[in-house]
Amino acid sequence: MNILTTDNIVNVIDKMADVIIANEVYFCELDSVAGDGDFGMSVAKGFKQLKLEWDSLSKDDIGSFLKECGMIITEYCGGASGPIWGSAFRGAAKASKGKVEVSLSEFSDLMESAVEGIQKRGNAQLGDKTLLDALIPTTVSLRNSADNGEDFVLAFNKGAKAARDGAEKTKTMTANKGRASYVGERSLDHPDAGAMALGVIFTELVDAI
Amino acid sequence: MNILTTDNIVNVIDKMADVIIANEVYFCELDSVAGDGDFGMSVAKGFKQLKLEWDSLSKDDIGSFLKECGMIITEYCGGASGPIWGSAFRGAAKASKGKVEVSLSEFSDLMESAVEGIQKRGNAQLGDKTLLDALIPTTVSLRNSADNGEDFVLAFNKGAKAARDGAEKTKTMTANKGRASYVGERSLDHPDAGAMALGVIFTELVDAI
Amino acid sequence: MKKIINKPEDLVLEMCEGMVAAHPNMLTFNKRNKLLCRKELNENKVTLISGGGSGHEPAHAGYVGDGMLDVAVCGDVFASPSTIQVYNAIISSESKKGTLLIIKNYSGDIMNFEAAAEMADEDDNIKVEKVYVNDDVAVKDSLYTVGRRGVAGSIFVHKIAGAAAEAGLDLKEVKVVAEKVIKNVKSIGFALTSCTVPAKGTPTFQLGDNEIEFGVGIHGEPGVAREKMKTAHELATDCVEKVLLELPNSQEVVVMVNGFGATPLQELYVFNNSVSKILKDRGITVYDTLVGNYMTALDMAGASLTILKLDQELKDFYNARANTIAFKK
Amino acid sequence: MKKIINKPEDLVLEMCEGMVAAHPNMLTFNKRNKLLCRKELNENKVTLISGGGSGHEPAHAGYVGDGMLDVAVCGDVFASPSTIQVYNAIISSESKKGTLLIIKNYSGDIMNFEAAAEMADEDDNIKVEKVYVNDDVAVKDSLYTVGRRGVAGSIFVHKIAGAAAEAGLDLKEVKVVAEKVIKNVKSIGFALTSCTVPAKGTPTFQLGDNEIEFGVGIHGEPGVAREKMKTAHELATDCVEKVLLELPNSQEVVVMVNGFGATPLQELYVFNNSVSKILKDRGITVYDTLVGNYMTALDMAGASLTILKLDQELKDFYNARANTIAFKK
Ligand SMILES: Nc1ncnc2c1ncn2[C@@H]1O[C@H](COP(=O)(O)OP(=O)(O)O)[C@@H](O)[C@H]1O
Ligand SMILES: Nc1ncnc2c1ncn2[C@@H]1O[C@H](COP(=O)(O)OP(=O)(O)O)[C@@H](O)[C@H]1O
Ligand SMILES: [Mg+2]
Ligand SMILES: [Mg+2]
Ligand SMILES: [Mg+2]
Ligand SMILES: [Mg+2]
Repeated sequence: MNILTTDNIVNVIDKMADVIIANEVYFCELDSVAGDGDFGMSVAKGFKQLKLEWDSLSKDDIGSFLKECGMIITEYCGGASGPIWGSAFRGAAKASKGKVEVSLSEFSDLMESAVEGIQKRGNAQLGDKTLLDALIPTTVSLRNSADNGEDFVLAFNKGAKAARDGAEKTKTMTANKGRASYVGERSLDHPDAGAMALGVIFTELVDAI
Repeated sequence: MNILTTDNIVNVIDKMADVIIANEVYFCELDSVAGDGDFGMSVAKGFKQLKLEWDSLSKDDIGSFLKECGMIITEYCGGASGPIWGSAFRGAAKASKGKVEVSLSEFSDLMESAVEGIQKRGNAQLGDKTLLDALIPTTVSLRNSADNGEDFVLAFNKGAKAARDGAEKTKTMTANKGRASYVGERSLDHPDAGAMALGVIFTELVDAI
Repeated sequence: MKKIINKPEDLVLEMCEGMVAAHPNMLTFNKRNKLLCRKELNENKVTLISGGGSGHEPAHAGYVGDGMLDVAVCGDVFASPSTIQVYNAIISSESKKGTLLIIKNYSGDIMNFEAAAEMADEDDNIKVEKVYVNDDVAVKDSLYTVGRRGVAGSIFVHKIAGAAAEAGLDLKEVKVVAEKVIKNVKSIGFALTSCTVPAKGTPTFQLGDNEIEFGVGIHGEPGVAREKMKTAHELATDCVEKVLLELPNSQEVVVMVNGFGATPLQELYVFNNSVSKILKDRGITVYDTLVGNYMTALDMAGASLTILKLDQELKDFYNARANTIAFKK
Repeated sequence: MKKIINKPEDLVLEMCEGMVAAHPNMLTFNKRNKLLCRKELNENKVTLISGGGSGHEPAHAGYVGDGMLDVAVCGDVFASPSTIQVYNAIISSESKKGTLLIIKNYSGDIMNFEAAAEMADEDDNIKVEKVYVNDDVAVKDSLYTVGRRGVAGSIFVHKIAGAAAEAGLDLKEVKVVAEKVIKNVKSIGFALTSCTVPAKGTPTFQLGDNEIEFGVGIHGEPGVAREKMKTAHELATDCVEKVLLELPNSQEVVVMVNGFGATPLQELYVFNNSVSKILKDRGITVYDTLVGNYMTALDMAGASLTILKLDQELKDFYNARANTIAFKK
């Protein structure tokens, strides 16, 4: 598989929503160790709303679909997750404006644009113990796969592994961004909830393409 | 033993204070089932104060000793126990005014006067599920022993048993007086805390004479 | 037991001192008798005294001040203050118009307050009247029991009798007003957890994860029935039902949703949301609503509903100025 | 989890509705955006908006009213309100003098409030300024972290900036006053139990019978250290110490002893008794003391100490009239 169509992307997001909703409590638990325990709820809330409004979402092209997703997520995801996930989707939308299919290289553009959106809003860097520590490695891995001419399935498999490894590494970091930073050294040894969640999500998404 | 002197009475009260203080938590537990859990604390508080002021208490005669005990108990025992135990002691004091020794028959007068003091203040009858359901049987038993010419040791043994039996019977009563009455039928099957305590106290006092 | 205290024996004293330290312009403290008194007594109005066991904070010292009580007498946790304490409260706050004792209907409180009143009357010639608050409707009242408990409804007695006293009514009149409040105020409570009496150190009763005690008082006494946990709306329905049964023909009321100490405001407001809807459905006008910790049971989680049925006289006194720590109007 | 609620999803909405039902003369409610607003807005003063996740009741809606906030924006439990909610708060309370956002320093709140401010500025030409409350001294501040949490000290920002706005100061001036409060207010808290986030249904952390978390925030985050339970006096000593380190040369202060939701007033007063003694020993004058549940963490047992260092300007604004549900002056 060398191309994702609008339908494929819609499918992927549909699956992503299912995974997030199914893991609501688990994601809350991840956020309980050094955070405030609401991450699963906050992010699931936006994706539940997405599902509710699913039929009326524009599915004309990838960009407009992701843009509408981003608006709903911004409005309905609580806490930090609203702006972060919202700007990720809106960033991705910007990079896929008007497109009805994307190559792996274009998909990498889209992911990089999502990362950029998150960083513009949240101001965090690699190593700050946020979901970026899973998302950036995934994005880099996808770009490498594209450069090597790999197909989506292999690329997604590698990308998911990069996310899991990145999430694992957050254990050794003391948080600088987000709520974990308020507990100082106490956040050591515990992974970041957002990064772990991305590891889970990307792993499940492999089956969706 | 056919006579109790002032010294004997002082000893009995001393021992009584020890028993109450040692059973503070147990008496609280008895009061937890259908009451508010403070009975042990309330009654112990007065007897602890009694111990503190022990040396300065008048020990000239039984009446003045019991009167001073009654004043301290009235002031320092909390809750319902202050007026109840205080009027018991002051009642007993009235019946032993100026006496330096009492026969079993005189001791029965003293106990009856204590019961009268409690009833004047608290307005409860036999069967109301209060400590009177232990105290009145004890008093009756002591009077019978006196009438039969028994000595103090036998009389106290029988009196203590009457208290324990009386306390046991309070299990079958629904409370009319005191806090247990506020829980209605729920107080059935549970004995009254005050009555149970008298069973314990009188049993221990047998050794003090 | 984990509590922010030092020693259980010192708790009540330290609490009183902490209260006076926080509110030096409102209260003075008589340490020997654990009396919390108004900063300035007015000898030309009827004196109002209440009190009882501690553990119900802000009751009763939180209601001492302009327009409400003159003295709160603090017993140990859940234990009536002694006769001597109450007697000292009476003689130290004597006014020209006499004293009204607002007593919650418990045998310990009754015995101590009544004995103190007798002493003040006989030894000091102070006119003392008494009223007995018995707003709790959990247990059926009957000739053969000592009647019902006084719980959160007491605060309305303090408020309205306080206004009547402030307005210059004489002792008998203030007593009549207080008794009118008592007749028209009813409460019911439920517990999600037991409280822990500090001297005992363990919970008074145990509840399962899905159990509540319905019809509890404010001393960790068990309720009238152990029930399955319900939704806020079901609890509100049960409580309104029980209370209104005893207040027939209510048209306009004041509502108090009272927390027992460990229940957050968030839950009390959710509960009130249901209460206000149910009352509206029944065509009853809510004139005012109080939501908060007004009469607590140490660290018990749970709540009570109190409804005061109004008439014009009660409404006017309810609206009068009051400035105390826990109630301002 | 045993809570007086219906469904966790409906909790915040029902709480807001229960709040408006209780205080219809103080608040109006915008349901779609979960805004609790002053009954009467004054378009000639700077508008003050605060808010954040729910679960901190009475914060923040309890501080909406005369002399304090104009709007409180309610997020879900412990979750910042969305950008859209905050944006709607700003545009629906526009005044001639602009709007100050009082933001607790958490990345979620910051992102949402800032994005909303940008929208209001760009799309609607509303002048919006922001201040960031960061009074919690539990964790060391450094260049490399996102700074400190905003906790109970927020209430003093609402009070004093509110008075400045009411006095007619312009937006920049009100902001300067708010930042002065922020610089001079510090807090530290400790937990005896965890709270339970309703959507999760189990406690965020577990504490042994003899353990506390010292240096916690108001979201059930663990503290900076797990310690053995101590006496009230030891806890007060630790807290005063930590807070005063960050407020050198304090001479006159306002003290807030804040309960986290499940701690009874009785314990808060015992704690205050120690705090007031320790401050006295250090030669610091306590100008005023607040004891109660001002900024809670759901059903957490525990407390925080907040100290506000006064100067004449802050004192004057502190003394100005305020009439809100949870704070009256
Ligand atoms: N500034 C940031 N940039 C990127 N991700 C962030 C940032 N702050 C927090 N996060 C991510 O958000 C997650 C927490 O989300 P959530 O629990 O919804 O927010 P909150 O911290 O407000 O409770 C963290 O685990 C982290 O991965
Ligand atoms: N009116 C009364 N007459 C006699 N004894 C009483 C009366 N009321 C209560 N008691 C006794 O007092 C005991 C409770 O004492 P205590 O716990 O100190 O009082 P309270 O009920 O105020 O908490 C009861 O177990 C009962 O034996
Ligand atoms: Mg979180
Ligand atoms: Mg008792
Ligand atoms: Mg008691
Ligand atoms: Mg959060």
